[in-house]
This record gives sequence, C-alpha cells and structure tokens, in this order.
Amino acid sequence: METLTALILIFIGAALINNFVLHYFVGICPFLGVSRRVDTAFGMGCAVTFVISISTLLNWTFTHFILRPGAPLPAWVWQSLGGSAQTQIDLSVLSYIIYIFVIASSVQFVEMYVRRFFPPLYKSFGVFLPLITTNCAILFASLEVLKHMQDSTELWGLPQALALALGGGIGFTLAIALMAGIREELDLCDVPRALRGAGIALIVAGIMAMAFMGFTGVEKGVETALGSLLR
Amino acid sequence: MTQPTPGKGGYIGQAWLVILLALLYGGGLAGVENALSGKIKANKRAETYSVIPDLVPGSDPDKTDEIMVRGENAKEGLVYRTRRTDGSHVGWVLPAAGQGFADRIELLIGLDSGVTTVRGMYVLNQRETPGLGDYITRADFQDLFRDKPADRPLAVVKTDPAADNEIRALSGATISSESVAAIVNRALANFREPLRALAVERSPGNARPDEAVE
Amino acid sequence: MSTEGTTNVPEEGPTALERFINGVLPENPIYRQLLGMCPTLAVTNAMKPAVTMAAATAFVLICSNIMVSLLRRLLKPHLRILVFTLTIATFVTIADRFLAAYVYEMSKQLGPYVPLIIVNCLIISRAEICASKQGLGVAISDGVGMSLGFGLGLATIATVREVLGSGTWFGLHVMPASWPNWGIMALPPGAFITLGLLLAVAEWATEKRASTALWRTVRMLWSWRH
Amino acid sequence: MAEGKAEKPDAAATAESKQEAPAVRVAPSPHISKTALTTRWMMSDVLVGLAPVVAMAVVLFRWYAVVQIGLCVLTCLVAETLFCWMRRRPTSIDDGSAVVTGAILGLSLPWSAPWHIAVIGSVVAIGLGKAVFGGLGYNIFNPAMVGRAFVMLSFARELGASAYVTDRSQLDVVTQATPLTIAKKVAADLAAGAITVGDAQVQMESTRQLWPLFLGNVNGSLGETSALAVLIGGLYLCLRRSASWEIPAGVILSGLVLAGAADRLGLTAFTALHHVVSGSLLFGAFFIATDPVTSPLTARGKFLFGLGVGVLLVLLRVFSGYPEGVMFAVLLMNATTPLLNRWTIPRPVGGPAPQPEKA
Amino acid sequence: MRGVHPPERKDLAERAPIEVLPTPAEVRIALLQHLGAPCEAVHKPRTDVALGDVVGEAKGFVSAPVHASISGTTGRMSVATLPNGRHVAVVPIRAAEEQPLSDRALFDDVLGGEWPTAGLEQCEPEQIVDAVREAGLVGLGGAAFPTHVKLTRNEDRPIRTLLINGCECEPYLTADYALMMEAPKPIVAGALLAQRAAGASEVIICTEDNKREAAESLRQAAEGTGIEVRVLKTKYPQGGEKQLTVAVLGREVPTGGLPLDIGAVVLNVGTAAATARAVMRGKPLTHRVLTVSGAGIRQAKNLLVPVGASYRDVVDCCGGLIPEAARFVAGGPMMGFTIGSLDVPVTKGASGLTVLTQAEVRKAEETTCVRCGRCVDVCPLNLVPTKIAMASKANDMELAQRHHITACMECGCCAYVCPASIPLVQLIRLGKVRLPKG
Amino acid sequence: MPTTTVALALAAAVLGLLAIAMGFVLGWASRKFHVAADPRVELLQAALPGANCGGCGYVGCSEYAGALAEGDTTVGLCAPGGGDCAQKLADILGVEVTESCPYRAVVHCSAHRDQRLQRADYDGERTCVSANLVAGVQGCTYGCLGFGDCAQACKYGAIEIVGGLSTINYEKCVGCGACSRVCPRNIITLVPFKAERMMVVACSNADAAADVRAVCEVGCIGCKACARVAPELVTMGGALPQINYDLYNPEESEALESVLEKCPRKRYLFVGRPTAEDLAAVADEELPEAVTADFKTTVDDTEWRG
Repeated sequence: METLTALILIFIGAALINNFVLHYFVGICPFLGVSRRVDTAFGMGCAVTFVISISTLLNWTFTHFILRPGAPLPAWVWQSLGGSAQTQIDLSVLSYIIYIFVIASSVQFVEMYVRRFFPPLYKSFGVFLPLITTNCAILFASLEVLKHMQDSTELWGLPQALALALGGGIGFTLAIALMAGIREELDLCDVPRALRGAGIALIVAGIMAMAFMGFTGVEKGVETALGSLLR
Repeated sequence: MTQPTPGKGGYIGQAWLVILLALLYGGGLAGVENALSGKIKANKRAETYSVIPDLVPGSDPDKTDEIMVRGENAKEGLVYRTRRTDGSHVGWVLPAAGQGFADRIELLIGLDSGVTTVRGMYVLNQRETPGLGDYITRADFQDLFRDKPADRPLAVVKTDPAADNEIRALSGATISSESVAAIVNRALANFREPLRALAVERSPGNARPDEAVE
Repeated sequence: MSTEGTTNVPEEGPTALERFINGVLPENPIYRQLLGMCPTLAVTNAMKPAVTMAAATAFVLICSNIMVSLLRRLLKPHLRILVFTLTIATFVTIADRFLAAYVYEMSKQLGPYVPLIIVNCLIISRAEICASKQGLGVAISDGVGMSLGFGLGLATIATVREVLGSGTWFGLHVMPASWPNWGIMALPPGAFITLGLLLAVAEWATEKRASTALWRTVRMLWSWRH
Repeated sequence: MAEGKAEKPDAAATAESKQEAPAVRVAPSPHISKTALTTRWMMSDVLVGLAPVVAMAVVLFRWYAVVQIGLCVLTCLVAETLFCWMRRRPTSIDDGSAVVTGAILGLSLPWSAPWHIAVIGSVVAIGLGKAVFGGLGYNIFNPAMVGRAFVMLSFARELGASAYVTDRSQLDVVTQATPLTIAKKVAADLAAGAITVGDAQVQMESTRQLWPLFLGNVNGSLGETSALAVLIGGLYLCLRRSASWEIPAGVILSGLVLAGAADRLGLTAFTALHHVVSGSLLFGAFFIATDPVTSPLTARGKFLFGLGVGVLLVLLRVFSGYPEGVMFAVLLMNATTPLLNRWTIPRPVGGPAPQPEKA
Repeated sequence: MRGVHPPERKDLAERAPIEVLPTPAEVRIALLQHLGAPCEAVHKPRTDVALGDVVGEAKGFVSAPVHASISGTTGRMSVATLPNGRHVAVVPIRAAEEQPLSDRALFDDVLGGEWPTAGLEQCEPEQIVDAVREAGLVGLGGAAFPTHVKLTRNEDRPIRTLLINGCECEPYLTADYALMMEAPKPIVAGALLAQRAAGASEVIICTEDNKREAAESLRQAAEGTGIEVRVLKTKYPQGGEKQLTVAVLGREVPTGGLPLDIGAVVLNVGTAAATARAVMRGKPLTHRVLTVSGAGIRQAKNLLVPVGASYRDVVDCCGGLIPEAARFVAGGPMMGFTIGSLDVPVTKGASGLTVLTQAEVRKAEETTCVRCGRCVDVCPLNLVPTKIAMASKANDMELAQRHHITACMECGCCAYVCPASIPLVQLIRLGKVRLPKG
Repeated sequence: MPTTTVALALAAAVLGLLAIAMGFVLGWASRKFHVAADPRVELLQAALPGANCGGCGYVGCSEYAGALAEGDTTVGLCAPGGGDCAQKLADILGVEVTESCPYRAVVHCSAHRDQRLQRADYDGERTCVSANLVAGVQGCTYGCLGFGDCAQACKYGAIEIVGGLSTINYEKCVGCGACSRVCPRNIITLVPFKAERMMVVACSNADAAADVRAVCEVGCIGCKACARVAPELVTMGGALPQINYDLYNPEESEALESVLEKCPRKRYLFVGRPTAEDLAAVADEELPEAVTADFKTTVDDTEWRG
C-alpha cells in the first residue's frame, strides 16, 4: 500500500506539482518550438511520453546492473579477475554518456522501426522523434532516477522510475497542449510587436507556471488523505 | 541524429573513430573520477559531519561512525553514532526526509544516546517557498527543536508553547513548520526503539566501531 | 554521401574575430538564437549559480569546440553528431565532477542542470556550424564569444531576478532594507516572465538599434570583413 | 478605442474626405444595431453587480476596504494609461475594464495587505494580465487573478492564511482565522491523527453556523465574506446577461458534489454547503470565472468551464497547501479555455458543412 | 430557435396601398439579375422593343431571361454595379412616348383582375415550368434563384411540401404585406400552380403574428383550396429558408443543401403571384412591388416598379429625400446592401429601399471583441460568429472552416447585437471570399 | 592500485562495447528498415546543422529537409545554419537565378481620390479586401481602394498611400510580390524592369468609354490610339491596352514617346527608378513567381447574393 501511495505521489508530482516544463524547465525547446498547433503539440507530447518511458526503462536497467556503486556486472568482472568482494567498483562517472547514448540510439531505432513498419504512425508521430533526442526532459528523467538510486533515504526501483517517466511525459503533454491552444488563440491577438513569438510564449508559460503553483502542497495533501483513507 | 546510410564496408569499420573516442573518453573519465571521487565523497561527508558537533553537543565528528539500522517499518536506514573524543557514546544523528510544503525536505536529527531528548535539528535540503517556508533553514527555527522530548510526538502550535513537546510555528509558514515536525516525529517513531536497543546493547566502553550492526 | 560539410571543403567562413563578436551580441545565444533555454531559466534565480553555470557551459563549449575542430577532417557525415554528443557528454561529466569536488555547494544547487548541458543546443550547434568546419583558432574564439554571450544572457536574467527577488546581487544587499522581496522571482514563474520581458526588451532595442552608439560600434567592427 | 486603426494609412484619407462630406454612406449589413449594448455598458453592469459586495466589504472592514479597493482601481487606471502610452495607442481607460479589474483585485485581497501589494498586483494585472496580449479582449488569463497570483507568490507572508489575523486591527470581524483556514487545519490534524473527532468538533464550533458564513460576518478577503452580497450582485449580472449563468451554475454544482464527496470521505472538516458559502467560491463563480474574455464562448463550453473551476477549486482546497483554490482554479481553467472552445464548437443547424476535399 | 427582435418600423409603410410608379424616362435592364449564368443581349442598340419583349436570353439551365419592362428603344450597352457589388452589363431602354398600359391598367394586369383557383388540372406540370422559365421568374424574396429550377420535378428527390413565405421578417419592409393584403388571390392561384408543377402534397402559406390581417386576407382567398395558412412567431430571421422549414416542418435543411433535400420548396409570396401571372396570363416578370421606407424618405410607399427603373426615379416618386438622409439600403436594414448612388437599376430580387438618416447610421466605434458570446447566443444557425470573423480577419481559413463558415447565411443577428460594434457579417463574408476555391 | 586500473579498463570497455553495439544495431536496423527516399532529402539533411531546434517551424531538420525537397518551403529558414546553409540548400535544390532583370510591383491605377467619381463614405472594416465586398465605395470597381492592404503587406516599407492611391517607392521595392497577392482588385502586377524607368498602363478599367468617364476623371477610355501607333508593343485586351514587355525595348524611345503622346487620357506613365544598388541586392536572391496581369474585377468571383 505504501508503495502504491509512493507511486501515486511520484506520478502526481511529476505531472502536476513539479511539472517538467513549468517547474523544472526541461523540454523548453519543443515546448516553445512545437506548440504552434494543437494537433502537432499533442503528437509531440505523445512521442515524448513514449520515448521518456522507453529510455527511462533502459537507463534504469543500465544503472542498476552496471553503473551504480556495487552493481552486479562490474562486481562480477572484478571478482572474476580476482578482486576482493569488499571493494566496490563505481562506474557512475559514465552515467551521463551512457544515458545520452541510450536515448539517442533508442530514439533512432524506434524512429527507423516506426518509419519502416508503420508509415501512417510515422507521419503523425515519428517525425517528432529526432527532435526528442535533444529534449532535455528525457535526460532529466533519467537523471532524477539516478539521483534517487544514489540516495540512501529513498531508494527507487523500476516502478518508481517508470511512474516518474510516465508522469513527466503526461505532464509535458498537458503543458504543451494547453500552450498550443493558447498560442492558436494568440495568433488572433494584437500582441505588441517586440513580444511576438517567444516573448509572449514565455510570459504565457510564466502565468501557467503561476497557475500550476497552486498545486504546491498537493503531494502532502494526497499523502495525508491517502494515509487517513487507507487507515 | 542524422540518418545513417547503409555502409558499403562494414558498419563498424566506418565507426572506428567513434569506438576509438569511446575508449579514450571512457578511460579519461575513469581517470578523472579516480582523481576526484575522494574529494567529492569527502565533500558529501563534510556536509553532514560539520554539523554533528552542533547537533549532538560534545561529539567529535572524527569519532563518528555510520551504521545501518533496521527501523520499525522494516526498512534499513543510515544512522550516525557520535562519540566524544574519548570514544564514549554521546548520541545519534538520524537523517530523515519527508514531504514538505513544496518538495521533499531532508534533515538531520541529533539525539542523545538514550533517545530521550532531541539535541538538535538541521535542514539539509529543501525547496520551500522562498521568503516564507525556507525560514525553516534559519538557526532560530532549528533551535526550537533543541532539547525537546524524543519519547512522544512533537506538536506545532501557533501560540507560545505551553507544554515541553510544543513548538511555535513560523508565522505564515505553518505548513513547513508542521512538515518538519512530522518528519522528525516519523523518524523518531521508526528508530526510537531500535536505537535504544542498540544503545543498551553496546553501552559505552564495549562498543566496537566497525562491527556490522543488524 | 556527398562532400557537403565534410572533409574536402576548403575552409571558409567568418574569421576568428567575427566569430567572437557574433557570439557576444549579434548572435547572442539566448536573446537572438533562443538556445539553451533550460539552464537559462533554471539557474538564474541568483547570480552565483548563474555564473557557475555559465562557466561550466563555457568550459564544455570551448573544449568541445577544440576537440571537434581537431577531429574535423576525420568526421563522417552520418556519425558526426554521434561524435559531438560523445565529446560533449565527456566534458560535461568532467565539469560536473570538478564542480562537485571544488564548489560542492554550487554543484548541489545546480543539481541536474549541469549534466543537462549535454543537451544544450548551443554546444551542438556551435560544433556543427563552426568547429566542424573551421580551424582551431576560429573554433576557440567562437567558443569564447558564444560563452561570453551566453554568460551575459544568464547574468542579465539573474541580475533582475536576484535583485527583485532577494534584494541582493551576488549575495550583497543592493536594495534598501525595507525592500519587499518578490518571492515569485525565485520561483519558476518569475524565470519565465523575466526572460519573456527581457526578450521583448532585446527585440525592442534591436529595432531601435540604428540609433544607439553601441550598435554602431558593433556594426563598424562587423564591417571589417568587407 | 480605435486600437489598430490609428496606424492605418487611410487616417489622413478619412480626414480629407470628411471635408467634402458626401451625403452617401456605404457599409456592410446589418445597418442597424442594438445601440444600447456596448462594451462600456457591460463593464458598468459588472460594477453595479459588484456594488453590494463592495458595500458589504466597507461595512465589515471600514476604511481598510475603501483604501484597498480605491488603491487598486486607481493603480489599474494609471497602469492602463501607461501601457497604452507605451504602445502609442489612444488610452483605453474609458472602456471601464481597468476599473473592473482593479475592483475585483481589491476585493480579492485581505484587508491587511500593505499598499505595495495592491500597487504591484494592479500593475501586474494590467501589464502581464492584459497589456502584453494586446489589451482588453485579447487576454488569455483573468487579469485580476494574474495580479493576485503574482503578489500571492511574491509576498506569501503578507497574503497567506496568517495575514488575515493580525493584532494591528481594530476590527471586530478579524479576531479569528478565516473559516477555510480553520477547516483545513482541523482536517489535516484529523487525518494525521493529531486530534480526535471530538477535538475537531470543538474546534469547528466557531464556523459551524451557516448564517454567519452566508451573511458574511466572518474573516476573509474583502469581497468573499458575504455570500448574500455576492449572490445579489451575481444574480443581477446573470439576469442582465452580463455574466453567463452557465459558469456559476457549473462551479456551484461541481463544488457541491465534490465537496460533498470529500466530506463523506472525511477529507474535509466542512460540509458541501459550508464549502459553497465560505471563502471566495461564490465570488469567484459569479465575478471572476464569468469574465467573458477568458471563458469559453458557447453555452456548453461555459458550463464545462464552470465544472472545471469547481472541481479544481475543491481539489485544491482539500489537497493543496493553500486553504483557498479559486484563484489557481480560475487561472488553470483559463489556460484550458482555448481547448474548450475548440472542443465545443456547436453543431450548426443543418449539420456540419460538407468539407471540401483536402488536397 | 434563436434570433433577434430588432425594432420593426413597419408602421411607416404598412398602411400605404400599392402605388404604380410613373413610367420612367429610361430603364436599365441588367443582364444578370439572378443566381446563375448571365444573359446575353439579343437586340442591337436602337431597336424598338415592346413591354414584355425578351431583352436578354438565358444561357444554361440555372438562368432566367430578362424582359423589357417598358416599351421603347434600346440604347448602347453599358455597365452598372448592382447593390450586391456585382459589376454587370445593362441594356438601357429609352421609354417611348406611348406606353401600352396606363398606370391603373398596369396594376390590374400585374396583380388585379380575376385569378381562378379551380380548374387548374388542365395545366400540365411541364407547361407550368416552361411558362415560369420563359417569364424569367426568379425568387423575389431576395436570393433571386431561378424559380423553374425549384419547381422542376426530380424523381430522386420528390417534393412533399410547398411553403409560401410571407414572413417578411426584415424591419421596414412591407412589400409582401401589402401584396398579401391587396392581392391574396394571385398568391393563392400561384401557389396552387406551383404545387401542381412540383407535385407537392401540401401547401402552407406562412406569415408572422405581426401580420395577422394579412393572414386573414389570405385565409379568405384560400378558402376551399386546401391551402393552410400558418402564423408563426415574429422573430428575425423567421423568413430564412432554413428557419422556416424548422419552424413549420421541424426539419433542418442540411448545411450547404437546399430545402429540396428535405422534400420542401420555399417560394416567396411575390414569386407565387408572379407564377400565377406567368402561367395564367402568359406575362413575363417585368414589375415587382417595392417598399420605399425609412426615416430618410419623405413619404414611405409600397410601389409597383418596372424592373430596371433607377432607384432615383423611385425616390422621386416618394417625395424625395430629407437632407439628413445618409444611407440607401437596397432591401431591409438587416441583410440589405448599401448603394453608393441612386443611379442603380432595380432588379427582380429587390424588395425595398430603406433610407436611413445620419443619426441612425452613426455606429458606435468598433472596439475589440470581449468574447461576451452574445453573437453565439443569437445566431439562428448555431454558429460561433466571432470566431469565424476573427479567423477570417487573420486569414486562418482552417479555423474558419472548423467553425463552419460556409453554413453562415449572413443574416446579421450577430453584428446587430455585438457590443463591440464589430462588422462580423462583413468579416465572415470576407472569409468566404478567402476560402480556397473548389 | 588494481582497482583504478580495472575501473579504467572497465569504463573504457563499457563505452567501447556500447559504441560497437550501437553501431552494429543501428547499422543493421538502417539496412533492415531502410525506406527509399528522395536522395536530395539526405543531402539537404546533411547540409542542415542537425540541431533539431525546431526554429524553422518544422519538427526537426529532417522534416524541413523533406519540405524543401517537396518544394513546400524556402531555403533560409534555418537560423542556426545561417546564410551559408541557405546557400548550400539552394545549390542542392538547384534553385538558380535565371532572370536577368528584376521585377518590380506596378499599381495599375493612377486616379487619386479627387479624380474618382461617385465616391461614398465607407463605414466598415477598413481594409481593401473588406471594402471590396461593399458596393459603391467608389464608382470604379477596378480602381485602387486606398485602404492600404498592400502597404501593410509590404515588408520593405515600399508602399505608401498618397491621396488615396497606393504608391510604390521604387527605391525600396524588391519585387517580392506580397502586395500583388493581397490586392483584392488584382491591380498590382510585377513588371520586368528592363530599365530604371518603365512605361506602364496606369489603369485597369476595362469598361467602355462612357462608363469610365462616369466614374473616373483620368481612367483609360479604350480609344485604341496607342495600339494604332505601336501595334506590336501594345495590344488591346478588350477595352484596355496591354504592353507586351517581351518586345519592350527601353532604347527605342521614339516608339514609347509616340505612345505616350497619343494617349488622350495620359494613362501611360513611366514609373520606377531602381538603383544599381537595388539591382545588385536582389541579383542573387531567388525571384518570386511572377504575377501576371489579370484585370478582371474580383467582385465577379464572389457568390451571387440577392
């Protein structure tokens, strides 16, 4: 039960309270660049959610088995080379490189796969894939997971990692879809010339971030509420 | 990423540069890590250890050891056992974390050796509202926890404290204050008994610092 | 693959000085190119983290420019992005570890935003546009110029946010004691709004640029290539 | 307000032709219009609707209310003039929207807010809430709520729950925390197991009576205390069609249902009815959410918008760190308005037009 | 169903009997007076033509010939800009000294005399349709759709109901009212003929409840013919085809379709009367009843006007203009078109001339849309006018189409209620022009 | 320190293995999943920076490359790539500058406000395209409406409304054709400027003489005098003369002079004076598609409304 609560909290946290875009500022580039039309924005959001889940899964696996201090793979190599069981091999310095490699190659793989076998899907969603490689939201999710895999007070397993990825992806989709709706509206508005484009988009994002600040403390409220409900 | 073209030669053959660089960079990074990891670890350690004398008065940070303790909720947690310079057990530093108003709050709780009194509290990490909730990092707030009873839950009140287990909330930041108290309460509930058991089991004098403790 | 952008192209393009000047103002990465928005927004609540971030980015940018420029004749077109990424990620890791070792407080405060330099479009686009085509000297001066521009951008935003949000600048009190701190400036909305308004100011200033002496100077320098 | 007109190149042309004054005037149809109906008229209607609320605020909070609301209105007018001047446009203060924004902002602040909050809030409301989008009619978010949120996040201490109770006051009404703050605290304590059910009942005693909540003899922001005054003004607006009844209906309906559910589950210390009459739910439903510019166009969209505001505000009240959620709920729903407009395009009489083949 | 209630102002011309316009010195017959292909002139300049002679021949099925409305001599072809903006060729006819019919005789020829309602079985449907086509009959309510096209039977889409539209919901206009009051017989006769031609099983004459006297007069005339006279609620735009079918039959004409799609045909009362004249007397459509009204005219009148007469002649006949007159609207104030000068010929579809004064046309200055949604509330077609207008203005045709721009009938309700005085109808019309062709 | 050595070796090995694995998998995948595409797309993509910044409005470089290959868009949208990139893209696409003389916009109406007859005051949306929907704004249904849609559309500030007439400043005009696309009356065309000053027909009214006289003091009355003087250079399109610019030779000034002289309404005008600098500025730019003269009055396109 406690795990379930934790998962719910991680999910809500990533989607609403600490929304990736509006709170952590990751994924700003597509948030500003691909939010001119609602349909496109929604496609982008779905693609990000998909990729973020896949890459978090892969990166968690890499971290768990290779990169974290005391991971089984280097330990096995070390021991088979005759090292002592006490000493831990720490490869976490490679985390960043491996993460970005995994993200880039998985994106490319998925892109090629979808393009070959599901051309209509590629039309509507695959075209966003290359853009996602440089989307910091993906890397950020993996980094957050990494942080919690190094943190002794709250060790994350795969479910937690996926909850974060999914929440982050859905939160990104929500933010970019709202933004796109507003920007379609802004096309009909008499925005001062100097503000047109990125300027007004950022201010709208700022006001949206203000609105999302309203969710501050929801984690705590939900935690307490779930606690009392389950009791 | 650009679309790779199907190679005329072997694909790997084309990528020799990448592989070479990978090896080079990997080695280089390992070297950097080797050179710096000691210092980074020391930094991390220092963060906690520098406040230990403050949290448990009389303790010597250099004589502190880290032990894993299984709490009441069956989860293992790291606990610092602090000792005087002469090696006698003086108290515990218990790291705790929990949900604050905005985000997770991480803090350290200083306890006496019998876990009867809170000797101090220090907030390590927080992201509370600037200018409001983040007042929990101020010394005057943290001092409120000094010498509070550790055997029953602390309560947050808005008036001047009447009982000894009451803490006056920060004006305007009740929730952050309450969150801190709640984190302390929960950590104590989890570890009060196991720590007391440890303290009795290894009363000063016959404790061996590097012995693994279950 | 064609010869476009790869080995046998004679080296051409702007000179080192032009690259340098370009980076600072005319092609300012933040205000003109809108690159690297993520750190721009995330670490500018105060000057200290902003400057640290700018320094880290500068280190990575300059190093990756050097590396890419040295390797430029070996790059295969379809693998070049891979090489760039690998290089950048390596230098980012190094920067990250150095920060953790020597400025631990800052490293903690910057958190995930240091590793996120890897996906800062600025660095990869400099590698692509300049370093992979031009010599070492140009690449370095480009890196320095762009870094300065980036740092300038971060510093302006951080100045506004720190002064309004905490009444301080680099931690020093600059506002009267009665100044009510605008808490929002330290929060995400403040970042978005400040950058949005500063972009507008930059846009407005460029519109009026012909009349400003500063711009005339820059233009004069710019025209040296003719 | 001839925005966008002044810079048209035919300005001179019109002036020139005026001299000749040809008798004939041509124009597109229709050639008659409901002359009584203008934007200014709608805004003054809102002000009339606000009158009982303002009156109640003055009765309860005396000159604090007068100063607060007056300062907001004044600053909004100055800011409006300033921003029009910056854009080299003719001033648009005469359309009355700035007065409405100022009044609503003033009414949504606590009596104790210091003067700089009113000033900053008003300037931000007009500047970031309205001017950056191009002025009245273009804003995406409710200007007053943008200003309110800005100062709320900036000066959390002066606008937080504790700001309502200070010893500086000589007012009878502010001896106690706002009802929602009490309810929130009690619910949280109860959920955390810090107090017993009996304790909770004792602590809720002061707010159990519905009448004081309804009449307004309780603490709160200037405009939110009296449900009665809000209802009078709000119903007037709905009857005059200056506000769409669908929105308050949606807010109240979903508020009642959700608050009732929360009450059943023991997540809140208030009943559904208490939730509706306390805090700024009604004020928000009738005066803030109904801002036509930032709410959807169609009846269905408006109702959905109202439902959304109600749902969000109860959720925020129950779960979030803030005792009240109207401001954030309205801003969040404002962000969804374009999407709601997109999804609630009504079916035209005779069905949708046959779409031309896509190339 | 939604709509608006603009001030009716029908009292100005309501009581005025139909007068005959004195034969003008010159008429200018436009070669395109209907929806469809333009006519081709058949006479060289300086040819003598008699009243009723064909002046322009129809080309194509959806077209209608035009006829000389006076006797006289044709002149050199010229051009005119019709109220709807169409720039068309016109054939001028200079009036002969001698006109075949005096004013009184003309009235009797067009509307008076006997109109049998029995014994119409001898008229074959094809015969009726042919007569209607040769008479150049078009819808006199405004849209000017060639009538024979409407009445032609179609196996695939049988016509069940014939609606005779006497709603005349536009303010000021009383031409149909006057016709119903003074000449109910030809309306009834024409309705019966049209019913035979179209093969409709029922005929309903519709009018609004502010014209109860007209309904009574029609009821008397329709006694024993099986025609129902129905009185509907007064509301603008009750007389629109789509509104009428919904109000009477409870069925909606599909967007982009015709009433025919739901088995109905809608004819204006004037068209019905002209049908009777064309079939029973073999006379083409040369005259029509026109309301001249509004505060800017000295004397509001209902006039029987030859097609092609200039509005200046019409105004002169009504005592001229008052000095404050500022706007000439061909048609009613809600959907009518302004004309830049009075030298514009009257067409078959013209229903009136409303002259508004300076004071009436001074509109409030346009402000920005505050999205109050009043236009949405009144739109009889359930559209979102402000969105369509804004999309059209910003040239975002995708958005406009998503909001069903083509469904708009430009009735003007939205612009009538708009508190911001935005020319919504014009912007929507602009959007229709900007729509991708094809 | 064996730990260090092993860590070093392991780090290098892990990265190296990963690189090999990736290279292998992706290489295999790219063969396996290969989709035949326009070869130019790949070239274009290689020429683009690959920053995938989305600044061009397309989602990523590959989509922009695709759009370029399809001819849906123009080179030069890539901000990170800059001018060099645009040049490269143009080279790949084979976009060349074929025309030797620059085009310039010409307004085929020369009546200022007071020369137009039957004018009325207009209360409505103050744009040409909207005013064009209302009859009777002025008598001439062909002439310039003067609300300045073209001036608004001109990015170079080359159009000004002078006395109700759209007037082009040839110092600034670059011949982009934006004005001609927005003019609802289609009276702005692009004329090949073979010389600094070109002769143009400054009227679009195709009606007969009497009708023109009724609405305009200066409009062309279709007298055909010009066509008789220079039958090759000038052809009559109905009642309106048209200059055949293929045969137009700025050197033969007598022919031009005679045409100019013969015109009773003086509706032949010389316009323009693009400077040498201007010519140089556009010499390497891609020229827009020429807009050919179409003097039909656009009200004919609108739906019939009763």
